[in-house]
Amino acid sequence: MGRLDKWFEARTRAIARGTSRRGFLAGASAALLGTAAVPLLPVARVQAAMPTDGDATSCDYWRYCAIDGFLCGCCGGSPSSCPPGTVVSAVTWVGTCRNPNDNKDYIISYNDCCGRSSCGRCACQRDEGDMPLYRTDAANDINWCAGSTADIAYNCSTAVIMGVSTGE
Amino acid sequence: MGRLDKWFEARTRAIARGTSRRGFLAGASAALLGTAAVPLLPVARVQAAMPTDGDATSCDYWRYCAIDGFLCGCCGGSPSSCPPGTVVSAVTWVGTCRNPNDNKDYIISYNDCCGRSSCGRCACQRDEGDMPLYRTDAANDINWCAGSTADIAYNCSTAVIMGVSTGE
Amino acid sequence: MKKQAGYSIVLTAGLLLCATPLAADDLPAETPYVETMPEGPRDHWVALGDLNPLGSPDTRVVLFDADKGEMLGLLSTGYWSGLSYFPRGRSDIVTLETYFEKGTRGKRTDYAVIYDGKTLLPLHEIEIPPRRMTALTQTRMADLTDDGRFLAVTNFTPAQSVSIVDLAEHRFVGEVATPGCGQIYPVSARSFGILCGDGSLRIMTLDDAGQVATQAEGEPFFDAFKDPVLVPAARWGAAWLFVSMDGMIHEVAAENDVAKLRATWSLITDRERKDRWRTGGVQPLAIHEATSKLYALMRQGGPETYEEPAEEVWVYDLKTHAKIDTIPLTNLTLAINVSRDDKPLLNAAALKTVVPYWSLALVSILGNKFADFDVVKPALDIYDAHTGHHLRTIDHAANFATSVTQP
Amino acid sequence: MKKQAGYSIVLTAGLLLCATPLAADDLPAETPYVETMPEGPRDHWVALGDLNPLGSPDTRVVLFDADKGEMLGLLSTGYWSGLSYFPRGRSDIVTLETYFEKGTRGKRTDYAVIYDGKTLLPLHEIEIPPRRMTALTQTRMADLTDDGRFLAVTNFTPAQSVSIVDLAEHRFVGEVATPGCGQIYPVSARSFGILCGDGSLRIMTLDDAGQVATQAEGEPFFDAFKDPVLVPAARWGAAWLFVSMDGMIHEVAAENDVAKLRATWSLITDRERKDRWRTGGVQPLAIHEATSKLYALMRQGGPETYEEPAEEVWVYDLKTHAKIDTIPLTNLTLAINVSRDDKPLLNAAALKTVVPYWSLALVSILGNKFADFDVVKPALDIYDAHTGHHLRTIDHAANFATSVTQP
Repeated sequence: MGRLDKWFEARTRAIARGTSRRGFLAGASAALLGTAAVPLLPVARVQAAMPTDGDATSCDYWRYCAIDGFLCGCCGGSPSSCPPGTVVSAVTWVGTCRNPNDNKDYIISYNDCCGRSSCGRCACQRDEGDMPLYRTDAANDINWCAGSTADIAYNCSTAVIMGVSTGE
Repeated sequence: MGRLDKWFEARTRAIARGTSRRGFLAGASAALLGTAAVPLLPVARVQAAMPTDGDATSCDYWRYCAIDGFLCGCCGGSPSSCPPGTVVSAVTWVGTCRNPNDNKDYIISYNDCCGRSSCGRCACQRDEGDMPLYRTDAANDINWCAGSTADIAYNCSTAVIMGVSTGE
Repeated sequence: MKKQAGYSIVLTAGLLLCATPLAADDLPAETPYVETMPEGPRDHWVALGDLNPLGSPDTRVVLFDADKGEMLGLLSTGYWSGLSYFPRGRSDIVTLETYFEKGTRGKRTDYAVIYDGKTLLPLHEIEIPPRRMTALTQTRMADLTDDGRFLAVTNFTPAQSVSIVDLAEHRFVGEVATPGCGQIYPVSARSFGILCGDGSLRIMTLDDAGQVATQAEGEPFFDAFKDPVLVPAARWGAAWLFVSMDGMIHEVAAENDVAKLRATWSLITDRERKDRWRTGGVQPLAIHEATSKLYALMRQGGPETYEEPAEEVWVYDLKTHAKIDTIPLTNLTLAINVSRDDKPLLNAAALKTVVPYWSLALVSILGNKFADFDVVKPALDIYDAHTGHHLRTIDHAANFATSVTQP
Repeated sequence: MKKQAGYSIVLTAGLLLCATPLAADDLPAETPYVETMPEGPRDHWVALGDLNPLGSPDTRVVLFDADKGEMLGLLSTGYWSGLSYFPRGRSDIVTLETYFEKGTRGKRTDYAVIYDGKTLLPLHEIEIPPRRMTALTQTRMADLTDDGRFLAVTNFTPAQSVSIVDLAEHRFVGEVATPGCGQIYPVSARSFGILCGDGSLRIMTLDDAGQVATQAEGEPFFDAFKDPVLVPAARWGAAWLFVSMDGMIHEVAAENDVAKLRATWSLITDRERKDRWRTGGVQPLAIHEATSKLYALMRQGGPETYEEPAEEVWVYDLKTHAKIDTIPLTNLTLAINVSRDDKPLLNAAALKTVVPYWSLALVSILGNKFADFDVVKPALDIYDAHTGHHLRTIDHAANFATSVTQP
């Protein structure tokens, strides 16, 4: 077995790198710049159901570019809604994801859903633009349920469209 | 893939049958006839460490013939001892296992260790002689931590030698 | 896809009117909200009881829409539970929950919790004696009276008793000692049986206040030492069908609130018995009342394998006791149930291998010890109960599901 | 094999003298007892912090004997913790624990718990403000002052503060607001640093009562926007080594209780940087003080992969900053630590595939989508820190370990 193992190992490791990110169960997502600040932004807002521009239960879906957590779309919610019985985190952080359909960069707010056991389905870690904990504006390792009415009980993570990025 | 799958399926299912018992995480083990009654039996008793007549961390070890739970031998205890910080269940149930080394049938008391999180290592379900819940003398599905000073918090299961069976 | 909008934590109402998007063809900005459970019939909802053995203080009830193959939500039920009950004709959901003050130590408190069926929020947390029984086989640990008014709960310390909870008045009514008897088998509006070690079913009847008005001992209908019946039985009207370890069905009906053995028949032929066919899993029987069909999880193996996952479902006509169908299962299965409606689904809590069968066979053939691998994960398989066709598999349905419940 | 006998719940003392075995060659009857932790040096103990993400209310600290490859026991630490601290020169173990009244809902209570190092029983459960910070990277959420007297804990609500606990008097001392700063980096008997968003390390010094006597702001030593450092740093005497996302080491030492940047150097050459080498995992650095060696978990990939498991450990001479060794890892690794003794072990919290690599490759080659499978389980890999030789792998070491701690 030893030789066979070695023979395939290099290739498998390369694959495992891509896989581990999806099997890498973890944290939370949500910055003080997120949807808590929503009412202040001059944009029309909708309550959206499951999006039709991609598979909201797949870690590869474009909105999830900076996420780290269980996808609410697999847990009784959607990219913009929390499962029944949970609460939306009060604070959150934001990422910027390119929408391949219109080639625009959207600002995404990764609100956590809180107050129930971790969903456990569709673990997804993509971490684009993720920053260390002291960069609270962009830290997806923080359990952002902290500060919600349900405190730190983490259930799943959303990816809510806040608007088109106007560049930096 | 469909044909390959079918081709191997029959064989794999047969293997899976044997495997699932070990992967089948579950319950607890312990009858009112067990070591709670120990002081009444006229036999010398020792406090034994890891036994040398087999692999106490393997589900195949002879003493585990009727067990269903996590093996304490993998959790900081041994077949006759509980991990540090736990308590031995107050009541238990017993099974009878053939010792392949001396071809004698031993009465085994499957005391649970209680008061801490489930160990999670070496899940082992063998169920020889296991009976439904109302047969409390031989029911390994019951969480026998019930009635221990630590109540129902289940950590792992032991397999304590009570003596040689004198037959039925 | 869920269509109904819930409510948003973020108060944006005032702003929706005066705001405009940045460009007409941009995706609109969204407001996060909380979903509610779908309206309409619940027949094809499925609740998995997740024992979560690697995180025992965090058992769950996981709710699915079996038609869409989607998770609807979950209820957190604390230490070693995952038990849920659906009162007929009401939308609320009842759970049993146990908490220690400090996770696995400290004071234990047990609750019967009533959840709003739309919001999944707890409406009433009714404290009950901290003595409810916990075991691997969970399906008959408690149940509702048929009128949905009372919940009866089995206790084990190891002394045995039954707690009664009034779900209308949201209060614990009382506890009755039931030495040698436990598990709950509802038989009528206010009566339920408890299974006793002498092989009998004792019928307890409650009065309007939930007090035990009468207890009727039954004749032993099986021998608990020669051929014991399994605890997870299946209900057929006023009767319960128990299967013995040796494959015999004992049909026990409550007549004038006394349990009577109505019929005994065999699931398996002598030949099948010789071939070691027996039921498997921890919830092996299910009944579809309207068509009088019995579904039994079957496997081959010695008596010590009676709780291991099964490979087939055998279907029987309850009136003729004839075997009428064999359903080969897509994945090894631990628990089944059948929906009550006229397009019934067979719901199966299964164990699915994490890699394809053939690759596992290959590993085994080439010499690795198969048992060293963690190769199964829980899945929920949905079959058409009439045709036996496998409709869909919901992956990662739970951490470790040992019961399937449904409205 | 454990030799020391614990105590038995079953009182058998009186009977041991008067009883005789059934036959001379029978195995003797046994009395179940509870183990205690082994006596002697604890250098080769390893504590895995298990976040248990599929059972968040049930995180654990799992203790191993790295030499024997055996589990010693576990501590249950409640909701989202798995954090343990080993005071030097004492045998007790300190944990942080969080509990909700009802598992995932109700009143939250946080504790610093002192466990007896021999019995693993809780000696003191010290209630602290229910505000401690929880995150995937756990390694600097709290720590002991070097004298072992005080525990400092980071809070986040998202307002930031630090709680001080007196471990000698078993009491919560107080809470200090630390806006924009968090995480704990001990530097001396009574001082520790906290990392601030402006790129500085602020040194807090406690008086004998545990009150913050002085706070000294430091000069920014990195740019939090251009090249931020990772929170999980490694200690080297009075200094801490931080690695940036771009592979730069910033060596910050406390001099007279003020943080000073002592050196900045690169872990990787320009060529390696071009090849996208960077640190990986969630606890990427470890230091062996006696030999002045730095161990870094390394992987190749884009910046978004900076927390994904790593494939190699690169070893550096801390005095010359020269890379002196490369250790290929047996399994993909998330966190490392090195024991303090003169026969040091490199302990690695790894992810091991549940079936052999080659069979996974085969599955992939034959067309299955690899990402659909759950193919890794946590394991604890033990290496000789001097030679880099893989000594052993402890399978199923935890449900999901994200930190490695040791006495």
